[in-house]
Amino acid sequence: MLNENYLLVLVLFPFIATLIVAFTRGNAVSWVSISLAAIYFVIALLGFSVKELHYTAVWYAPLGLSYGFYLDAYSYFLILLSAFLTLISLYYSRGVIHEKLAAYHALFHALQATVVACLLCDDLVFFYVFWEAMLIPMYFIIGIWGGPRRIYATMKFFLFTFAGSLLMLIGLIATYVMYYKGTGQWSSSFHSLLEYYQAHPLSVETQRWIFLSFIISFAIKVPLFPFHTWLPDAHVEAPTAGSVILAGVLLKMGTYGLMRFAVPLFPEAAAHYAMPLCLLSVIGIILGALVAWRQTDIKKLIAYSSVSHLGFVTLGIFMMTEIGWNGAYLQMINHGISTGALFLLVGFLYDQRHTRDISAYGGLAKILPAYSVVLAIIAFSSVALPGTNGFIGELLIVIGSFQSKVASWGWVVAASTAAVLGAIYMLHLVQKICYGKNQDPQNEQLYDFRFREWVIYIPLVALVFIIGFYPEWLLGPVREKTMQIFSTIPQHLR
Amino acid sequence: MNETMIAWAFFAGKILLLFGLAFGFIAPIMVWVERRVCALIQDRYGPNRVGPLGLLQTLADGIKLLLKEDLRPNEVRPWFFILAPIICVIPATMAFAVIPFGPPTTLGGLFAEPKRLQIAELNAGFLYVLAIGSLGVYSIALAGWASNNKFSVLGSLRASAQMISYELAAGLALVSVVLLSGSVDLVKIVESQTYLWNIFPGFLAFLIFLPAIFAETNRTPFDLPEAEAELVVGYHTEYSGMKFGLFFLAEYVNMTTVSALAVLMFFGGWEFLPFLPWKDVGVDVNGLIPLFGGFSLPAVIIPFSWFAAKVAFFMFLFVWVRWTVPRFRYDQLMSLGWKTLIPLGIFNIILTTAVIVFHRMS
Amino acid sequence: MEIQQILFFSFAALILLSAALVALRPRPIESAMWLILNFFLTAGLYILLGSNFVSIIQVLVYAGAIMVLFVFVILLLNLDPREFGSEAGLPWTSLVMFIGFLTFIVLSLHVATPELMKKLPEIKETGAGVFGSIESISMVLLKNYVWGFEIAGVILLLALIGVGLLAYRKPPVRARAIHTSTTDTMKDGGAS
Amino acid sequence: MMSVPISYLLFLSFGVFCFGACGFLIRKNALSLLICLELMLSGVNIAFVSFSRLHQNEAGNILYFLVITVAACESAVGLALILNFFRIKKNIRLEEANALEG
Amino acid sequence: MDNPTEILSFVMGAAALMPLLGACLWFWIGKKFGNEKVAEKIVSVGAVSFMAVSFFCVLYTFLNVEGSARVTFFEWIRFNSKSAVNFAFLLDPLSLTLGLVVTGIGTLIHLYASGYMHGDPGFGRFFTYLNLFVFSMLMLTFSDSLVGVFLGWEGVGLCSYFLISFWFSEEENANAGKKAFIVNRIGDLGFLIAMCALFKVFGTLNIPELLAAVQAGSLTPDQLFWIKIACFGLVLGATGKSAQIPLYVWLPDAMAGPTPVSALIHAATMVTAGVYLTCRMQPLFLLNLEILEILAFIGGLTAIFAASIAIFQNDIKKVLAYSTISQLGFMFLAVGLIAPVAAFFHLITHACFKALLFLGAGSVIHGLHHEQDMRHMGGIRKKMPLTFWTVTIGVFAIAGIPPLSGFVSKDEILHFTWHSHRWWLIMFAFTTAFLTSFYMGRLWVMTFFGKFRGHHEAHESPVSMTAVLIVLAILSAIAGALNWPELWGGSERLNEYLRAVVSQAAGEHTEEAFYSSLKLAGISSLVGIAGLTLAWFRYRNFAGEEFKAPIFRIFKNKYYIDEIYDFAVVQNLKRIGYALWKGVDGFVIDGFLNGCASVSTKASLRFRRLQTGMTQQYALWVWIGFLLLLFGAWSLR
Repeated sequence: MLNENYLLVLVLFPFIATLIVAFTRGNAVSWVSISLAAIYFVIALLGFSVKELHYTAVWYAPLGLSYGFYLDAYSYFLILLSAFLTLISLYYSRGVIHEKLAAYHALFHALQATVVACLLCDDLVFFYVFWEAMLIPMYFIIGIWGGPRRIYATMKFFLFTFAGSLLMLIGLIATYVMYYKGTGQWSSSFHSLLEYYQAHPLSVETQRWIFLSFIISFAIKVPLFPFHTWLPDAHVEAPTAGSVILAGVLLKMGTYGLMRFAVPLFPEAAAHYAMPLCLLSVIGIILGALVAWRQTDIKKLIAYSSVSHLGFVTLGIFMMTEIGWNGAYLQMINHGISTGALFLLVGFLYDQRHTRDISAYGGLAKILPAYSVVLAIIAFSSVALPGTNGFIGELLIVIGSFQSKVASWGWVVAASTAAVLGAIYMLHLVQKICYGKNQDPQNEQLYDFRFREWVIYIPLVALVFIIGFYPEWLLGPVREKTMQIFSTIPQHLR
Repeated sequence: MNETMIAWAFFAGKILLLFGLAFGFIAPIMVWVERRVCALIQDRYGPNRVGPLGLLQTLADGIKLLLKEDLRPNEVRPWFFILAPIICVIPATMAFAVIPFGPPTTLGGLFAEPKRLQIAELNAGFLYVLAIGSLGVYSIALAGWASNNKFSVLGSLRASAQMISYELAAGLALVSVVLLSGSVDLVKIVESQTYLWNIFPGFLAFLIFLPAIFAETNRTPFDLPEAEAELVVGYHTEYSGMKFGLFFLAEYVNMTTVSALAVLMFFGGWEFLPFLPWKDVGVDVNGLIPLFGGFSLPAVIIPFSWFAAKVAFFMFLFVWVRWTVPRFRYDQLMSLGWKTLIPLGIFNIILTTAVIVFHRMS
Repeated sequence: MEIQQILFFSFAALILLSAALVALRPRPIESAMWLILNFFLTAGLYILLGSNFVSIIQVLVYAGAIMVLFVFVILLLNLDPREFGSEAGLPWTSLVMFIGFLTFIVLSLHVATPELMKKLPEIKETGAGVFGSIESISMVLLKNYVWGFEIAGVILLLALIGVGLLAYRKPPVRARAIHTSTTDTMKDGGAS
Repeated sequence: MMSVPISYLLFLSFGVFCFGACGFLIRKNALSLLICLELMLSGVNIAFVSFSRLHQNEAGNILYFLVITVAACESAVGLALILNFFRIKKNIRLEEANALEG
Repeated sequence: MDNPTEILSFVMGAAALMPLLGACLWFWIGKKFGNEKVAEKIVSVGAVSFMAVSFFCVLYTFLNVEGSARVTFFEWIRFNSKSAVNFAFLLDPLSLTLGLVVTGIGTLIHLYASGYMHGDPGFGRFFTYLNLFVFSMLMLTFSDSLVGVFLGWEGVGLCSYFLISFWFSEEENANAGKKAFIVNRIGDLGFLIAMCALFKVFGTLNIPELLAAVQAGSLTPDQLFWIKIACFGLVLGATGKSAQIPLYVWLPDAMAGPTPVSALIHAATMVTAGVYLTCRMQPLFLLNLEILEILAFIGGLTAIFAASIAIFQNDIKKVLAYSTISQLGFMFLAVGLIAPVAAFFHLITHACFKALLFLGAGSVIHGLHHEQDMRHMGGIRKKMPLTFWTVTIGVFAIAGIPPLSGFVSKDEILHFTWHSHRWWLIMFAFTTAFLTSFYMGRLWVMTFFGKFRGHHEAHESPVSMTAVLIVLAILSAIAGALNWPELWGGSERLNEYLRAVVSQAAGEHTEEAFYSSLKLAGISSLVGIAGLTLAWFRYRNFAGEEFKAPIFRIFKNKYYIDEIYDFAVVQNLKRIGYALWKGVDGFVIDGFLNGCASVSTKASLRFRRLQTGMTQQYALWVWIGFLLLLFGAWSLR
C-alpha cells in the first residue's frame, strides 16, 4: 500500500523532471523528456487503488501554513489525465517542435508540476501560488511557440485569468481571516477550514461575497460565458500540444476549483448564485455551439466547442445534484480526452498543410482513411454519442440537472439542444474535412497515420470506448467522493 | 564676596588665563619659536633684533598686520571672504574651552567641592573637542571658495578632504583611549592615567593619532592645502592684513589644542611621570600641598606647569617636524589616511575591546 | 519669564529665521551656511532640553560631517548661477509657501490641545545616569534598541558601498591620458 | 530646567519642517534640495528630542540617532548622485532631470 | 450452462455480438484486402452467415422464452447507490417479435446487398456499417433500460448517417446523411428529456421497473405531470426516428444511400423504432390519453401528407420513401388509437412488403445501371420478370388487395379508426388508403409498363437479389396469417402473443361486428382497387406529361417544407450563430474588453501629462495628499 510519501513523489517528480529537462542538451531532450513523462504516468497509475491520502508538514505554524497535500478521487483522475495528456503531447511534439527544444519540454513539465501541485495541495496559500504559477508556463508556451497573433492571445489569456485570480486571492484571504476570527487560530488547511465552516457557516451575506470572488476566478478559467473570449484566441495561437494541455487540463482547474473549494465551503452562497450561473452555463452551451458552427478556423471551432462542453460541466455543478456532479466530473475527463484528441488531429493536418482553414480540406476520407475514422470516432465522442465517453457524462449531467431544485427543467431542455447543435458543428467539421471531393492538389500529398500517430491515438480511442462502455472504474471512486461532499451540504440546498 | 561671586570670579579667571595664554602668549611665542627653531635647524640666526633674542619681533609683526590696509580683491565673494577668517578663529577658541589644564581643586578651601580647571565644565569634553575640531574645515573651505582663485579653491578642497579623512582616523584612535579610560570626560581620562599613561596600552592609537593631528592642523608634512610650491599658499593666497593674521592665529591655537589633547589623552595630562603620580611624590593636587604649608596656589601651579611643559614639548615637536620631514604627495596623504590609518584604527578598536573584555572576564 | 524661556524663545526665533533663510537663499552655499547655523542653534536648543549628548552629536555629525560634505561638494562643483538653475517663478513659490503655511497650520491644530500645553517636567535621574547623558542613552540604545543600532550600522555600510560605486570612475590609463592631452594641445595650438 | 510646553517645541519643529519642505519645492538645484531635506530631518529631530524629554525616556533620543544615520546616508548618496549628474549634464539643474517625463 | 438464464444470456449475447464482431472484422478485412474479389467473398459470406447466426439465436430465444425474461450482462452506468443501468436484455413478446423482424429481414437484405454492392470499392465498409446497424438495432430492441434503448436509438442513427453518406464524395450524399443525423438528434433530444423526467419520477430507467411502477398506480399530480412531459419527449423522439411530422424531412433525402440500406433501415427496421418505443412504453401513454390523441392525429396527418407528396415524385426511391412515411403514419394512428397490436402487425407486414418494394426498386435500379427516375423507366417487365412479379405482389400488398398481408394489417387499423368515431381520422385514413394504392399503382405502371424510356438496356439482377425478392414476396403475401382476424376465422396469434405486454381493446365477437368489419374490408379493398385502376389508366401510356395545375406544384414541391425549414430554422440559426460570434463575442464582450483597454490607454495618455518629469511637482502632489490626510485626521478627531 502506498503511504503519504507517495504524495511527495507525485508533487515533486515533475519539478525535478523540469530541472532535468531544462539542463539537457542536444538530441537527448525529447527522449529524456518523454521518458520522464512516461515514468510519471506510471507513477500516477500506481495510485489507482488509493482512496485517500493526506500529507502534512508544518511550514509556518504561527500563521497556520502547512505543506498539506491531499489525494482523493477528485484530484487523482485529473492528475492521471494530466500525466496522460502531457505524455501524449510531448510525444506528439517530437519532430514537430525544433526550436528551443529543451525550454519547450521543460515548460511542459513545469506546467505539469504546477497543475499537479495545485490539484493536490490542501493549503489555500499553496493553492493560490500554484494557481497563478500555472499561467506562467502556458504563457511562455503560447508566447514563444505560438502562431502569428500570439502576443495578443497571450496578453488576453494572461490578463483575463490573472484578473480573476486576484479576485480569488481576496476571497482566499477572507476565508482565511474569517477562520481566525472564529477560532482564534490561523489555519490555511482546506480541511480544517471546511470542517469549521460546516460547523459554523458564515452569514449568507459574507458567504456570497467570498463566493463571488471565487467564482469569477474559476469562471474565467473554465471559461464560463461571458468570460470565454480568451479561449478561442489562446487556442488558435497556441502550438498543438499547448492547446491539448490548455483544453485538457488547464480548463479543468476552474471546474475542479468549483467542486473542491467554492461550493463545499460556501454552499449557501452557491445555492444563492446557482440560478444565474446555470443561466450563464446554458447561454455558454448554446452560444459556444452556435458560434462553433460558423467558424472557418478548425481550432477555433474546437475552442468554441470547449466553451459549450464546459458549459455542461458548470451546469452539472451548479444544479447541485449528486448525479450532476458525477456527470460533471466525468465530463471534465471526457472533454480532456475528446478535445485533446481533436486538437491533436487538427495538429496532424496543420503540421502538413500549415493551414487551419476548414475550406482547405475536403474528401480526406479517401486520402487519409485511418485519420478519418479516428476523427469520426472522436467527433462522435464529442457530440456524446451513446457508447462513447461523452454520452455518459452528458447523460448524468442532464439527468442530474433535471432533478435539481435550482432551476427549471426548461433550462435543461435548452442546454440539451446542444446535443443537436453539437451534432451540427461536429458533422459540419467532419463533412468538410473528410467528405466531399478533394479540391486541393496539395491534399493529395498528405500522408496517413504512421506508427507515431497510432501510438498517440490508440490509447485515446481506447479510452473513448472504455469509458463509454465501462465507466464504473472512474465513476465509482468519484461517486463516493461526491457523496462525501454532499453529505456536508445542507439538505435544503441540494 | 559670597560663593557665587567667587565662582564667577573663578570662571572669569579661567577664561582670562587660558585665552590670555593662548592669544597673548602662546601664539606670539610660537611664531618666534618657529622662526628661531627653523633658523637653528637651517643653521642661521632667525629674528634676533627686535627685543631680546628677537622676542618682540612677533609683536611688531602683529602691529604691522593690524595697521595694514584691508585689501579686498575684485573677484572675491564678498561676505564669505570676510566671514572665513572669523569663523576660522571661533572653533579654535571654542575647542579650547573644554581643555582642563589642572586637577580639580578647591583652591585651598575656597570651595566646598573641588572645581575643575576648565572653562566649560563639560563632562563630555572629548566629544566636544572632536565636534568643534571638525568645524575648522569650514573656514578653510570658505576661504578658498570665497577667494575665487583656482589655487585657493584647490587648497581648500585639499584641506576639507584631508581634514575630514584624518578627523576620522583621530577619532578612531581616541575611541580606543576612551575605551581604556572608560569615560569621555577629559578630567576623568586624566585621572584614570594616574599610574599608567595611556601611551603604553594605547601606543598603537598614539601612532595613529600623531599623524592625524599633524594633518588636522595642516602642518607639515601634511600641509598640502597651503603648499607654497604648488598652490602659492593655497586658501589664504588672497588674504592679507589682519584677516591673514586671524588664520595665522587660529593655526597656532589649534596646534595648542591638539597638543593639549594629545597630552591629556596619552601622556597623563598634569600627572608627574608615568607610573609615578604627584600623589606618590607627595603633592596633593586636590588640596594643600604639604611642602608649602597653607599656601594653595602652587597646588594649582605645579601640575599646571607640568602640563604646560608637556604641551610645549608637543608644540616643539610640531615645529621640529615641520623643518625636518618633507611634504607628502596628495595621493600618498589620502591613501595613508584611508588605507592605513583608518583600518588600523578600526583594528585597534577591536583589539582594545577584545583585550578589555578578556581582562574583565579573567 | 525665566532665563530658560528667554533662551528658548530667542533660540526658536533664530532657528526659524535661519531655516527660512536656508529655504529662501538662492545659492546653495548660502543655504548651507544658514543650515550650519541652524544646526548650531538646534544643538543649543537640545542643551536647553537637557539632551547634552544629542547636542554634541548634532554638532559633530550634522555640522561637522554632513554639512562639511555639502560644502565640499559645493566647492568641488564650483558652480556658477547658470549651472545651478534658474529660480522658480513667483506663482510656484507662492503656491508652495501657501501650502507650507497650510501644513504648518494643520499640524499646529493637531498639537494645540490642552494636554500638550502642559509644561515639560523636570529632568530626572534615569537608571543609568542623568537623562540625556551619554551613559543613559547608550544603556538604552545598546540594550533595548540594539537591533535598530545594528540596522543603522548596516544602512551606513550600504550607503558607503553605494557611494563608492556611484562615485567610482575608471581611472584613465596614464600614458594614454598624456598622449591625448598632448594631441589636444597640439590641435589647440594648430587651431590658434 | 526648561519651562515651556511641549507644543511650543512642536510648533518650532513644524516650522522648521515646513520651511524645509517649502525650500525643497522652491529650489531648482539639486544641492539646495538636499540641504532642505536635511532641514526637514532636523525639524523632525526637534520633535523627537522634545518628546524624549516630555516622556523622560531615551527613545526619542535614540530615534534621533537613527534619523541622523539616515540623514548621513541620504546626503552621502544624494551628493554622489549629484556628482554623477554633474558629470553627465555639466550642471545640476533639476529641470534637466526630467527623463521620466511621461 | 445448465441454467436456462445462462443459456439465454449466451444466446442473446451471441445474437448481439455477432454483428458487432462482424462490423470490426469486415472493416479490417475490407481495409486489408482492398476491393479484391476474395475480400468481397469473405465479407459477403461472412456477413450473411453472421446475420443468420444472429437470426437463429433470436429465433431460439423466441421459441424458448415463456412470457418474458431478462438477461443481464454487466453493469453499465450507476447513478447512485439505489439505481443503475445495466447492459441487459429484456426478452418479451414485443422485443422478440421485432428482433425476429430485424434479424430476419436483416439477413435477407445482407444477402441481397452482397449482390447489389458487388464491385463497390467500399464493400467492406458497407457491411461494417450494416452490421453495426444490426447490432444497434438489437440493442434498441432488447435493451431493458431506456439508456440501452437510447444507445441503440442513437447507434442506428449513426449507422444511418454513415450509410446515407456512404458515397461521400458527392456533397449531396454527405449533406443528406448530416441532415438525417441532425433531425434525428432533435428527436433524440425528446428521448433524453423523457429519460430525465422518468428518472425524476421513478428514480430508475429500467423499463420493467418503470412500467411496474406506472401500473402500480397511486401517482401524485406532480408525477403525472412529469410523466406527461416524458410522453411528449417520447413522441418527439418517435417522430424523429420514425419520420413523422414535423421531423420527417430527413427520410426522403436518406434515399441517397444504397438501396439495401433504404430497405433495411429506412423501411423495415429503424424507422419503426418509434412505433416500437411507443408500444413499449404504452402504460405511460395510457395515463395521458390526450397525448395518444395527438399521436393519432400526427400519424393520420403524416399519412395523408406524405401520400399526397408521393404521388408527384418521379424518383422511384423517393416515392417509396414518402410511402414509408405514410405507412408509418398509419402505425402511429393505430398506436394513438390504443391499438398497438394493430400497429405492430402493420409494422411486421410493412417490413416485409416495403423491404420487398425497396429491394425490387433496387433491382430495377441495379438493372438500369443506377437509374432512379421513373420517367426514364417503363416496360421492363419483360426484361426483369422476377423483379416484376415480386414487386407486383408488394404493390398489391401495400395497396390493400385482399388477402395479401397489407390488406389485413391495414384493414385492422382502418377498423380501429372507424370505431374511434373521429371523422377527421377516418377521412385521413381512407384518403391515404386510396392515395397509397394510386401512387403505388403509378410506380408500378410507370416502371414496368408502357414504353421503355431509359438509356441503358435493362437486365435481370443476380440470384442473390432475386432469391431475396422471392422470399420477401412470399412473406408479404402470407404475413397476414399472423394475425388473421378471429371474426373471419383467423386465430389472431400475434394479438394473443402481444397481449401480455400491450393492451388493446378486444374485438367484439357479435354478428353485428362481423358485418361491420366485412363492410369495412369491402370498402378498403374497393378503395385500393380504385386507386390502382386509376393509376393504370392515368399512367399506362405515360410519356413524360404531369399534372399541370398550380395547386399540384405545391404537392410536387413537397409543400415547400424543406424550404420553409431551411428559411425559418437553418438560416436563422446560422444568422444567430454569426450574430453571437461577431455580435456578442466580438462586439459586446471583446468590444467591452478592448474598450476598457482603449479607455485606459487614452486615459493614460492624458494622465501621462501629469508626469512632467519634474520631481518637485510630484513631491507637491505627495505633499498635498499628505496635507489632506492630515486635515482629514484632524477634522475627524
